Amino acid sequence: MGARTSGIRQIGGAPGPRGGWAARKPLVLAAAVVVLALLPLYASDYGISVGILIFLYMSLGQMWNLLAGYSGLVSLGQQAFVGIGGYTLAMVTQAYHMSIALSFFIAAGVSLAFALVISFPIFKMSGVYFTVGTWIVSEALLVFFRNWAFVKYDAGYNITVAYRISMPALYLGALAVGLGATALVYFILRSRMGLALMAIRDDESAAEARGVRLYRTKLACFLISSVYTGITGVVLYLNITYVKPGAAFGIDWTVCMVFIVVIGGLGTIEGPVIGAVIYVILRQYTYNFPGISMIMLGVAAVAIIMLAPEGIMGAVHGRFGFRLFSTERRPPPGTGPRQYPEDAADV
Amino acid sequence: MDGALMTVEGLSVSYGDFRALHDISMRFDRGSIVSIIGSNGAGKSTLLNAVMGINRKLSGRVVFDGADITSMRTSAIVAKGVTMSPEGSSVFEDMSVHENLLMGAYLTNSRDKRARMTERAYGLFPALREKSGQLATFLSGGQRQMLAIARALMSDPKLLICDELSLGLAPVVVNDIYDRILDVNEEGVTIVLVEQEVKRSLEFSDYSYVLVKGRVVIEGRSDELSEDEVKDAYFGINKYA
Amino acid sequence: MAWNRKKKLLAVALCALIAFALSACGGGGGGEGESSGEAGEPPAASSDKDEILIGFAAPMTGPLSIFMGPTPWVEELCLDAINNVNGGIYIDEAGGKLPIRVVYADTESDSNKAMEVATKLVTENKVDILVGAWTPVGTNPISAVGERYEVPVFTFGAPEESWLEGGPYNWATGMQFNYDMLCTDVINMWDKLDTNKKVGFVLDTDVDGTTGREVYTRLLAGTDYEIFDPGAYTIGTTDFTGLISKLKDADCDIITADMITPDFTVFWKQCHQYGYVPKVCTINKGMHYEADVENLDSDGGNGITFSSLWDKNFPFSSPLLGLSCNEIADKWESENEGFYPYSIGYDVAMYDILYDALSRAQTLDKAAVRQAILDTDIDTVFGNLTFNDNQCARVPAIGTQWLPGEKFAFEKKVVASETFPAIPANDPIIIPATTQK
Amino acid sequence: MELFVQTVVSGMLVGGLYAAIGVGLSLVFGIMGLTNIAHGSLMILASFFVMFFSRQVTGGVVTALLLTLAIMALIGALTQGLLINRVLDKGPESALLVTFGLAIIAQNVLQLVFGADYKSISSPFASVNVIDTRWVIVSGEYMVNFLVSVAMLLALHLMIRKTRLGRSIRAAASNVVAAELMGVDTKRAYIYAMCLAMLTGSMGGLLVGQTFGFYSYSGMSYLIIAFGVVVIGGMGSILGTLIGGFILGLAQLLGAYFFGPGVQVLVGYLALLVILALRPRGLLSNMTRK
Repeated sequence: MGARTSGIRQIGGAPGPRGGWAARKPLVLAAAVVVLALLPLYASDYGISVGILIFLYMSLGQMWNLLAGYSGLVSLGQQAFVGIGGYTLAMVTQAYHMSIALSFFIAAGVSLAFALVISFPIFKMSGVYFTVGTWIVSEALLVFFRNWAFVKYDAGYNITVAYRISMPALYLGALAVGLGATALVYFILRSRMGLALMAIRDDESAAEARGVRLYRTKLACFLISSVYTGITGVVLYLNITYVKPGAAFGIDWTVCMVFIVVIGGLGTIEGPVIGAVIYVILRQYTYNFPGISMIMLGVAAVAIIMLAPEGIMGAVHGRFGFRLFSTERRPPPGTGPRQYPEDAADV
Repeated sequence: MDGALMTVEGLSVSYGDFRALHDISMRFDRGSIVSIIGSNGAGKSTLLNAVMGINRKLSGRVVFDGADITSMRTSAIVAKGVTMSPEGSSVFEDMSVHENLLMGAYLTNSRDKRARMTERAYGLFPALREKSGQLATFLSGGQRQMLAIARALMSDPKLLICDELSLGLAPVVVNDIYDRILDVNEEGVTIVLVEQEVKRSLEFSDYSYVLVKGRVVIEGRSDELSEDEVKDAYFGINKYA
Repeated sequence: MAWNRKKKLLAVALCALIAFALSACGGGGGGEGESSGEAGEPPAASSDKDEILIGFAAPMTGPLSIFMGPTPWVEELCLDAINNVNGGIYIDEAGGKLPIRVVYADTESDSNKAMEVATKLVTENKVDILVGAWTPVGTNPISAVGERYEVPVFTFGAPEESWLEGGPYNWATGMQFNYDMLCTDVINMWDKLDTNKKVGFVLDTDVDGTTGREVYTRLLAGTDYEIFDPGAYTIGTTDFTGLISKLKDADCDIITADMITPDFTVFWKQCHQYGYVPKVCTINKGMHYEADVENLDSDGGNGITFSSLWDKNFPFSSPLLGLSCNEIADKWESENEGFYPYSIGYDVAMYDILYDALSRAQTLDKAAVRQAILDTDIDTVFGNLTFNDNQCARVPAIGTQWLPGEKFAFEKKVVASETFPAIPANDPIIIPATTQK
Repeated sequence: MELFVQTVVSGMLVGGLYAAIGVGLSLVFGIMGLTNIAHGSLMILASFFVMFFSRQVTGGVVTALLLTLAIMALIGALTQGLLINRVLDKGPESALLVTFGLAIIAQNVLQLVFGADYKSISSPFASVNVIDTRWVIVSGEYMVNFLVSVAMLLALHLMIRKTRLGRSIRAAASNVVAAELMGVDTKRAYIYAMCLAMLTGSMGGLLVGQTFGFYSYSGMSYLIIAFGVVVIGGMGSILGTLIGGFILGLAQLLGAYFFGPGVQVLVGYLALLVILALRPRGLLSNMTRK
């Protein structure tokens, strides 16, 4: 049982004595946040715009990771909540001329309600049925929006109020969302729910036998992820300023979430951070090659996964044997072929 | 008994920093029944995976019938005449009993031989003949175990490894199955029993190895080993660890 | 402890990576950035420029890339005229003539990406003029980027109505067509034919569909045309049995569709299979290109009507190239394969307008360039163009029909031009013989 | 009433084609648990091959198809052997990203090579109606699609059920370790399965190319149809896929019949969700990975 119990070790807790990393960690992190928050003072317009993208995609990645990496819910439908966020912003500010702040609350509420409603059918499904089911839900929502008079069908909205938001302000918003998502996942994992998630991740049926309420834990993760993705969607569309069903509910959002999380390292809290940086920088670089930029992205995705099948964090962990926040999902790489878990149990 | 059919020489397996098997050496004589006894986590599965080529990252040597089979592909090892009956839960559930048997003869190209082997399997386990058309998922635990053994025998092996025959089965059923194993052994098939249960293993085998924490701690002729001695080794881990 | 040090190192490295990446991204431009577009800023900042940079955020891949076919050809032609023949454009702060360079970015036919790449063009490439094109997906997000960063934007190829949804604009300008005009052309064509005046709608819920539904309903109200609307269909429908049956039952002689090419191809084939081929089929989106018409099964393209956004019969010429519309189209056909695409007209007009505006502005000051574009009053391949209060220049559209041709399987004939009488409607509109009901 | 009959018939016929699109996906999922996002794009790749070969090389659709089948089987073997087999052990998400990457590469390379315009493969049956009565009209094209699809699915079903190769694939699907112990090379079985999926996908690509036409990026829109069909049928069940195709085709067309053409696609999705909510593992799921 050695490998299994190791998953439930103290998360982020340092084994070292007080006065070491544990004591200084808040300081280091606070300094890092300050450095990042002051970025508009020393970065160019372009740097700021890239920063916005990194932190927003980081948030999407963290939330997808919360599902796939920690709850075992591989969803292809989280773009539904990005779309809900975007359209809430559009309706609140353009159709009803109300404040942007209000759209955050409404987006959160609508996302929560929608996530609750669809959780009834899709939580009956498991594995790939869940995966495909979530995609169908989000495609259905796309078609529904295209046929919904209330949102002007497929016409789309320009979010004109967002033209005049200053980019540093938008950057700070994105920073808050991105770091907020990271912190949220971190605290979830440190809570009792985190312990339950670890147990589920290591052995679902064993966890259930030990009294972990699978359904409730997974549902809670799904709701949190969906609501936060919806809120992220609002900020995303404050940046994009033009919302249209095909783009807002497009599978491209999920492609980018999967890329970020898997490349960064599934089931690690640093993974989406690294993944988002890599994804955004890579995309910005490939934009210099119009026409073949998508091919470059696809080749990069396949190549990276061939070189580091468990993502960057998996590779880092495999080589150096440490993690910043230890929340690994699987027995560390190199403990033998995965399809024979009895090996791990045997040792 | 005329010499070793298979020998394991200095076999070690490591996972990262962790060494799961330490320099294991074993000898399986032609026509004998050898038992490997160990508790959950002693390294039995690791050993079997290494021998059967499922895990090919190992050091040491496995020699079968004069040929070095270390790190061969599983299919090549099976073709040489080593086969393993995994735990009873591993039957192909969505296949009929008959199809399961056919899978056992997957590497046998001769139709005649397949027919002969099928007859032998049904002869050994008449209960399976009655169920031959049924999906394996509807079999009882004992029947599944029988099917797993029958399926393994379909490749006409010289050496049959039986993993945890008694796991989760009622003693009556287990006795029945062990009797069948003796029948198989009578036909000249060398048998390796991998078990947690000490008493029955000693009773049914000619030679025994006791595995604790990836090492062979006791070995000897089964009739010369006392149950208590083995149990001490088995439970009194501190003595050896 | 080594472990702790490693952790700390990793944490710091992570933050450093982000910060470094961000500042590195911005490092390429010369580091002014934050003062984007104060009008009073001395023009000295751009004195070291040696070219005029036009950033074209274009759908180079994806469904909309079909519009981009002639773009490289037109670019070569026009830049040759500007840079080589005319030696560039005089810019005051450079003290001489500067050549124009076009830098492309691929929107991937996606409005989210359009915004990302347009932002990159503005903030990193620091383009002097941002261009966006083709459908609201191409024009609206790019106009928004211009508004946000206060950079002059020129967009084209979208319905005026939907482009204006993103307004009122200050920095963005548009050269757009107008839906009322398109629908009027179509009705003018119907007027010339002998039908039962029953019009079936085959409109989706896209901008074109919803706008078309509204405009047709308004324009046909009070006329003797009778509208039959079976309800909007969804893009990507594979089987149109229900829709076709309803149109057939309603006995519509005329159908007007706004389908994209694949949907229309399937729909029209199924119409033929179900034995419903109306006398008049107007398709205002998917059948602009000869190859698509030729691709239709069993001569189905014969007689299809649509309102064309540019035609070689336009009696205008490009001041920059010194070529008439007819000559431009012929030049295309002699240097490329296939029937000339109408998007040539838009591409040429863009260079006409931007060359004219920059020549008048004589500066790259953003506000001045913006004003120069808005002051445009020139004759282009679309005739005379000026920008109205909404910063939109409206281009003409005329009623056309695909008919079997000599050089190509199908050729586009101008059959109705009441909305722009200056454009001659040389050919009579016909009801193709293949029609059956 | 005529319209209703016509709707049901059309729904069944188009459903048969949907099943042909989905069956390869079902096979690959049932056997190796792979959510193959590249399925649709690879199918469209086959459409392009058939179009290209029939126009440029062979002149006939049949020889072009044979050539395409050979190439697609090779592509299937290479992607499975060189890429997917190597990440399959690392969990479904890595394999998911690889197939995402393949889909993106396939559709963009196609666009680069063949351009962005709409293509189709000409069908000799498009303008012939095999049934033409007051009650119902069936085009030759739909009939051929249906017959080819059903025949292909039945052949595949028999192959999987009755042959040694089929048994080895099922064994690998059911229990990897046990199959290895029987002497089955499971990674090779995966390669065979992917080749089969590519072969059926190529047939789907031909039929889709003739019936609906295609762009380089059409793959994703067919992928969602394929997924829908496969999940309601039950992953890995070939007959289930056929039933799934019928259900989706009927749901779409009846949706349009009762509620108008605008909701045709939406009703299809809702039907999928309702069935999945009631039968979360599909209607017939008899070859499912543990």
